[in-house]
Amino acid sequence: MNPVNYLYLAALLFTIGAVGVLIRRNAIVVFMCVELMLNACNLAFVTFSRMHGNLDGQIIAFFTMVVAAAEVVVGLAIIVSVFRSRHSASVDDASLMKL
Amino acid sequence: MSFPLLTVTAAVPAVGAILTAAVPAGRRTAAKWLALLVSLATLVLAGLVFARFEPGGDRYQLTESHAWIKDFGVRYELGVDGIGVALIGLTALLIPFVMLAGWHDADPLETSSKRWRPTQGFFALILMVEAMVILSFEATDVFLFYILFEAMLIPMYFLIGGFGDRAHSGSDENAAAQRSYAAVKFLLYNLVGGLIMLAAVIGLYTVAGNFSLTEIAEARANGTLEMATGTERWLFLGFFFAFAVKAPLWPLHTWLPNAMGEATAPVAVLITAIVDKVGTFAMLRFCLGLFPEASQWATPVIVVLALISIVYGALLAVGQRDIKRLIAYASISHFGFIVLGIFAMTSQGQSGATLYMVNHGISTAALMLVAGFLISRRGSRLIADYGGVQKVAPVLAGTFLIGGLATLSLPGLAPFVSEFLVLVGTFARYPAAGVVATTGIVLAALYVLVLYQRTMTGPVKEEVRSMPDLRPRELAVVAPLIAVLLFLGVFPKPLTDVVNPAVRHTMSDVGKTDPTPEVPVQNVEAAK
Amino acid sequence: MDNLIALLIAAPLLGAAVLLCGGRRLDKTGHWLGTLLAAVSFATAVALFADMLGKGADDRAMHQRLFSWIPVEGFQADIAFQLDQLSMTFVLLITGVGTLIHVYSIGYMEHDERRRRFFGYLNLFVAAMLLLVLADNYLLLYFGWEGVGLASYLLIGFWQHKPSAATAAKKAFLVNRVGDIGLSIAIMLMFTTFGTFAFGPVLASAENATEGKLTAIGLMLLLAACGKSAQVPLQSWLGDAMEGPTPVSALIHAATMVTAGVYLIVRSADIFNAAPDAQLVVTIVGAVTLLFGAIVGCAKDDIKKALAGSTMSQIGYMILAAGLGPVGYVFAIMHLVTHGFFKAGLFLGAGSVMHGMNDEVDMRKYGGLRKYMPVTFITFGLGYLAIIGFPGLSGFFSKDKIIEAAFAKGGTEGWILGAVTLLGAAVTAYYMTRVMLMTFFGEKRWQPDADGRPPHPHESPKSMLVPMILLAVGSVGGGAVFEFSGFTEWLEPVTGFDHGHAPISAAAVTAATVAVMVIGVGLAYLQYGRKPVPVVAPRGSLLTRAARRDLLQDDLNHAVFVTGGTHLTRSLVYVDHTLVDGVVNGTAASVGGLSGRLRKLQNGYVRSYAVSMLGGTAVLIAATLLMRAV
Amino acid sequence: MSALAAYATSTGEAFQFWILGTVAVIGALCTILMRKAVHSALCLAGTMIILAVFYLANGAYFLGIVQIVVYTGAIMMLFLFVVMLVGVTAADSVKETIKGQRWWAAACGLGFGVLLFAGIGNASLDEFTGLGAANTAHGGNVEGLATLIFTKYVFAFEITGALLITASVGAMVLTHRERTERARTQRELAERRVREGKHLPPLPAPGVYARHNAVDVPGLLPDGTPSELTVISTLRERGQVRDVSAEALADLKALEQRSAERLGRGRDEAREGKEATR
Repeated sequence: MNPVNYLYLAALLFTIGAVGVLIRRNAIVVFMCVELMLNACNLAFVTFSRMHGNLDGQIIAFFTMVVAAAEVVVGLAIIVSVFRSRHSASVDDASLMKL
Repeated sequence: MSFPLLTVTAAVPAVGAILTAAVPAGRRTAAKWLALLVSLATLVLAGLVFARFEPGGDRYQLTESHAWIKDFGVRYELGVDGIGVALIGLTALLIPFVMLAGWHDADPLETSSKRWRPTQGFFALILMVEAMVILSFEATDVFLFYILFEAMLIPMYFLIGGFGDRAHSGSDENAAAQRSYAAVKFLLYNLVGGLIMLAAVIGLYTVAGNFSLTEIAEARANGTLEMATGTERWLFLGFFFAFAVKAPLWPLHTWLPNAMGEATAPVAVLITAIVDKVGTFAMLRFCLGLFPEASQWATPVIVVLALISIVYGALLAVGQRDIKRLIAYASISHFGFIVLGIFAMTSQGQSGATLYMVNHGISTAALMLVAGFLISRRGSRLIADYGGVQKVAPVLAGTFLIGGLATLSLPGLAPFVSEFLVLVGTFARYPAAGVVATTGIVLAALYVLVLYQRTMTGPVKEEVRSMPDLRPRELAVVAPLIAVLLFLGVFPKPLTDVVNPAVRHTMSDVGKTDPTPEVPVQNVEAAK
Repeated sequence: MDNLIALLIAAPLLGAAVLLCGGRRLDKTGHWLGTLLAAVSFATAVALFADMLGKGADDRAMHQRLFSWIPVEGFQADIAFQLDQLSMTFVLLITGVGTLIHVYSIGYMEHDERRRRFFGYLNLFVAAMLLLVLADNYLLLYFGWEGVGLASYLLIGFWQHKPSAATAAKKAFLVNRVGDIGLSIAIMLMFTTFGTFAFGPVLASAENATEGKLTAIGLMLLLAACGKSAQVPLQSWLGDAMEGPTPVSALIHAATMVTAGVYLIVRSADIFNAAPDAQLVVTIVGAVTLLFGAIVGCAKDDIKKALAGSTMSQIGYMILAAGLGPVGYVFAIMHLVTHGFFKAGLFLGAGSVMHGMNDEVDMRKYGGLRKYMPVTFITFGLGYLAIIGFPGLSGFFSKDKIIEAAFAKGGTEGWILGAVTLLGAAVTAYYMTRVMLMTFFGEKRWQPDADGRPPHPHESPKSMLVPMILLAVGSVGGGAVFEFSGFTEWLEPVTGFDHGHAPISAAAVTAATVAVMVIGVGLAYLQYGRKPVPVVAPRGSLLTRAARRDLLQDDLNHAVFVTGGTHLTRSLVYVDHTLVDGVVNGTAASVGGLSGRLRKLQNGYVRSYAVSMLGGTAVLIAATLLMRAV
Repeated sequence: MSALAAYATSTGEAFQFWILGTVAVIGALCTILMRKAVHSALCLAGTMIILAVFYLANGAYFLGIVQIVVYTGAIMMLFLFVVMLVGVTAADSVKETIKGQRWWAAACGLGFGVLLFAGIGNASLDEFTGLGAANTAHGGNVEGLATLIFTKYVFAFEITGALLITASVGAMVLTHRERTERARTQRELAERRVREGKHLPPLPAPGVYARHNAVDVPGLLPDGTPSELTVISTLRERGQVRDVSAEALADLKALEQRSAERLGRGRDEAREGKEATR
């Protein structure tokens, strides 16, 4: 099997995640979709690492995980505090930046 | 290094502006006197420039040059030729009178708050404009000029929008809306012009590699800098458009009547007599100096536009009901003459155009400021609201008439000299254009005399019956201006001596010589 | 002696400056100062005249150069004066008549609170007029030319509170400006042709230029002359100019300023001599105006307007003579001077009559005044005899010569011009007799004025009578003096002189002139002396009604220029507002509309922005792929 | 299998890829299509576990374990906590409120995906080295990563540590609410209630019956209708109030009847029994 298939899978997962970000209104689900996209990227990194015989790709995937963890922590904290003040986790409700 | 006279001349009003703005709210009169003294000091410095300038010397004199933005070859480069000297003189001469005429225009209303300081702002802004205009007449670096060309819009915007004419019809809110419309229109028109010029400036940089007017002109003259014909024409158009908006040339003129109508009379003078001159000055210095071939290429169209401006402006002036708008349209007609003179490409035309800039400044200032005094007395700008003023205020009427006669270029007053030179210079190159432009002198007589007749003569209207004559302060504004008009009308030689060599350089820039007479007279000296 | 020329102008100029800027403290003495300075100028003129007479005929011209006025490369205009015989004649006329009218005005304007300013304007006029005739180049002449226009404007509109006066002043200035276009274009043509516009070089080398250029210059000069001298088609302002005070009408609109056109043509003799076509047009203009003015003069009931028509007609004579070339130049000037005397005298007489009749100007409300104003009657009568060409008086000599010269033109043109001048002489006799009869003879037809005061005709004060008497003396003797003192020899060095070849003898012309004069007088007597004059003007024939309206010239002007111009400016104002401004405002509005739509894309929903991000990324990828593919 | 993965791909791996890959895609689709957030989270966790397997298959042993421990174990649990906090049963509305959003999203997503596939297909990815050498160079995958992390990437590693600290502090700051004023006393609260004219005595208790001793059951008013006031507001807002009034009344009636029949008691006892239950 050609390991390029992993890349196709990563692209597909990334696209699905991106579409999810666009169509879901619940901030938590949007976050999950972002995580999905990050994971898709990680899969691509790992695949490339294998194809090139180089561990740097795995290192990047590792850092991605760490940063994703940090992001999730802060992001969920924001969601919680927004929910506490507005009783809603919908991203459409936070649309006050328009004119 | 010699004394940086040019920098100091521009810096004095700039520093004065900051000091004036810093005067505390309660010391209004002190601010006024400070500003007036600064402007007088500037006048003295301008006189020094005039005295130190040697007409027979180098083209650009009193030069200063310092690196500014090294990465782009932008330099702080100053220098004046005769044209610049004349216009610096005009600016420095008019500002004190503008201030004196607007002495009470920016006094805060009784009802306004104690911390409100409009007076300081008004005078500081005028000084700021003066500094920028003077520096723009001195700049020989295209980029430096561009920055000043744009920056002077800011104080002008606030002067137009912030200190409107208190004589208006309708409600205060309506007047404020009109005023802000006029100010925004002024700003937008000039910004669009400036934007296009910016593109041309950048284009010039990519072609020439630096911004120095003298270096580029020299390189062009001795052939080291080749420009493709198309490139040169586009760059020329970019520059010319900005200057034509500023000048203003038909059909880019419609901001001027609004701005001059809504602004106070001194600010209107500032617009038309001083700031607009930067446009025509720049045509002469930058358009002709940097793009000689393109200038000649565009001449036929520009001459036609100038002719349209002359006739169109004059006809519209005849049709106006508002005194200040009438003067604005008259100015449009006069700017047509200036542009015509510049692009006639003869020494008479260009010298005449330069003199025209100076003379038009002084004559319009005289007419507009007296009109302002008149308007402030009756509280209306409509011609129909006046009548018979001559009977109750003869001095006011007399000075108004002299201002009007200067506007219609009566011989003996300065504008005649310049207008005739422009006409002769145009006629020598384009006889038909010269003849069309000559009709402008009849139309000028028409709008001036109709204005005078409707406002000053006839039975005295009830509303003007108690109108006071000119006060000493107002007389002190008008009398010197009239004296200068008379002096330059009879003895313009000091000015022509300075301007002629500069025009000679410009003529050699574009590579044109005056047409020679068909039947040269051999025995001129003998006949005399 | 040459340096005295500037004093001629300086004295009245100083007077004007002092009187106009001096303020009310000069109200008491201003008129004396003005008169004194005019007299100083006259004295200087006499001194210069005496000096000039002492020199040989060919080096009488004097020059004075003050300073360079407008020096720009090839264009060199100087403030410089030239006083030759032609200028001298004018200077004497201007300062002489001018001084007399200053004196007259002291009495005439006595009750006017703005008398000081009046004298200031008069002095300004004298200075400008002297500048006009003393200039040594066309541009300086233009300076004076416009200067007298300004003075004329100020003086016609002196009673500014009357809207009619203000309108008349404006009209005079505007019509003159139309003529000024001609003068400016002529100067430009000279500059492009000769490279200079000083009299000396231009006239000396005139013959070297092409005839087309010279014709163009000549026609442009004629246009200028038409404006200033009220010739057809620019004559409409002169009648209205009678709104000014009567001394003004006498000085400016009879004796001096309106003759400036004649001066201009005679001064440019060399140009016209080399351009026969232009000369022909000049004679035609002169002939047409001659008859035009005469016809108008016959129909007017306003005494000053009748005299204005007469002035127009007499200047037509002069222009015609000037158009004849060297045959006529001298006689044009001679008629100009004699006309200056008698027409000024007539106007002053008219002013005296009005002074006594509560400022009434309608001749139909005069009648039988000879007993009440004997001095006025006599001086006016002498002026009358002079203008109709009564043998022996000044008008006889000058007009007779012009008629002779017209015949001497030769060919069909000569006959036509001669006939026209003869006809003009007859009509002149007719309308002047009409004026005379309606004013001083017949029944009293006096009417109370607007305030209900009946008129009490009385003789005017001495200050008014003395100038009238002096001018009457000039009217009587002027012609004979010129005829027998060698006026032609005096002017010949400047204008040239040529006897021409008259097809008929001088005696025959004289006889014919006298005959038509008698016919004209007789007709007028039959119409106005034998029958009583109706107080209300009869309807009259079509020609009469047209003549009362200045032969419909004003109606034409109004229809074409005023109405048309008003519509033009109004529509232009509309165009400027809706079209020129509208395009810009429309652009602004459409940009605003577009941005309003674009703003809707910024709906604040983060998901919408995310869509555009994803779309943008897709576009970037596509671009990258395309770049690689290419 | 894992040893093989380091050097080449095998049929087994292909088999595994196609099976698990399909499941992963289904999981991802379920993540974005499930109406309830908790279901999405579970599907995502499944997808992540499959990804962990793929990491292992690709020779990234350390990452595979970390993926399970950190991602699936920690991060997804965090998600679930938050979902619980926000409301575990709340389902999203399927109605799209922004005009054209779904169409644009579909179009952009499709275009993006196609372009990505095209890009991958276009790239010349014929190189295959395998991780054998890299993993054995330092004695194993974990050692190899450690060598890189603590040498080449040590700076990035330290900064990542700082990032994590910052993130945890930030999360605490965001979720922690500082009390800015003194807590109100009982007395002040009572006074405010009086001032505002609200319900003065304590709210009525929920309907706790013998068979329904839950707080989500409203108490009944004397006429037998349920009173919303007796249920706490959180349950009311979530719509989790259980209305038992009709059922309870019927049950009670049946009970009374049965007991009356069985015991043969008269009406008095029945009334006593009723009072006792009250």
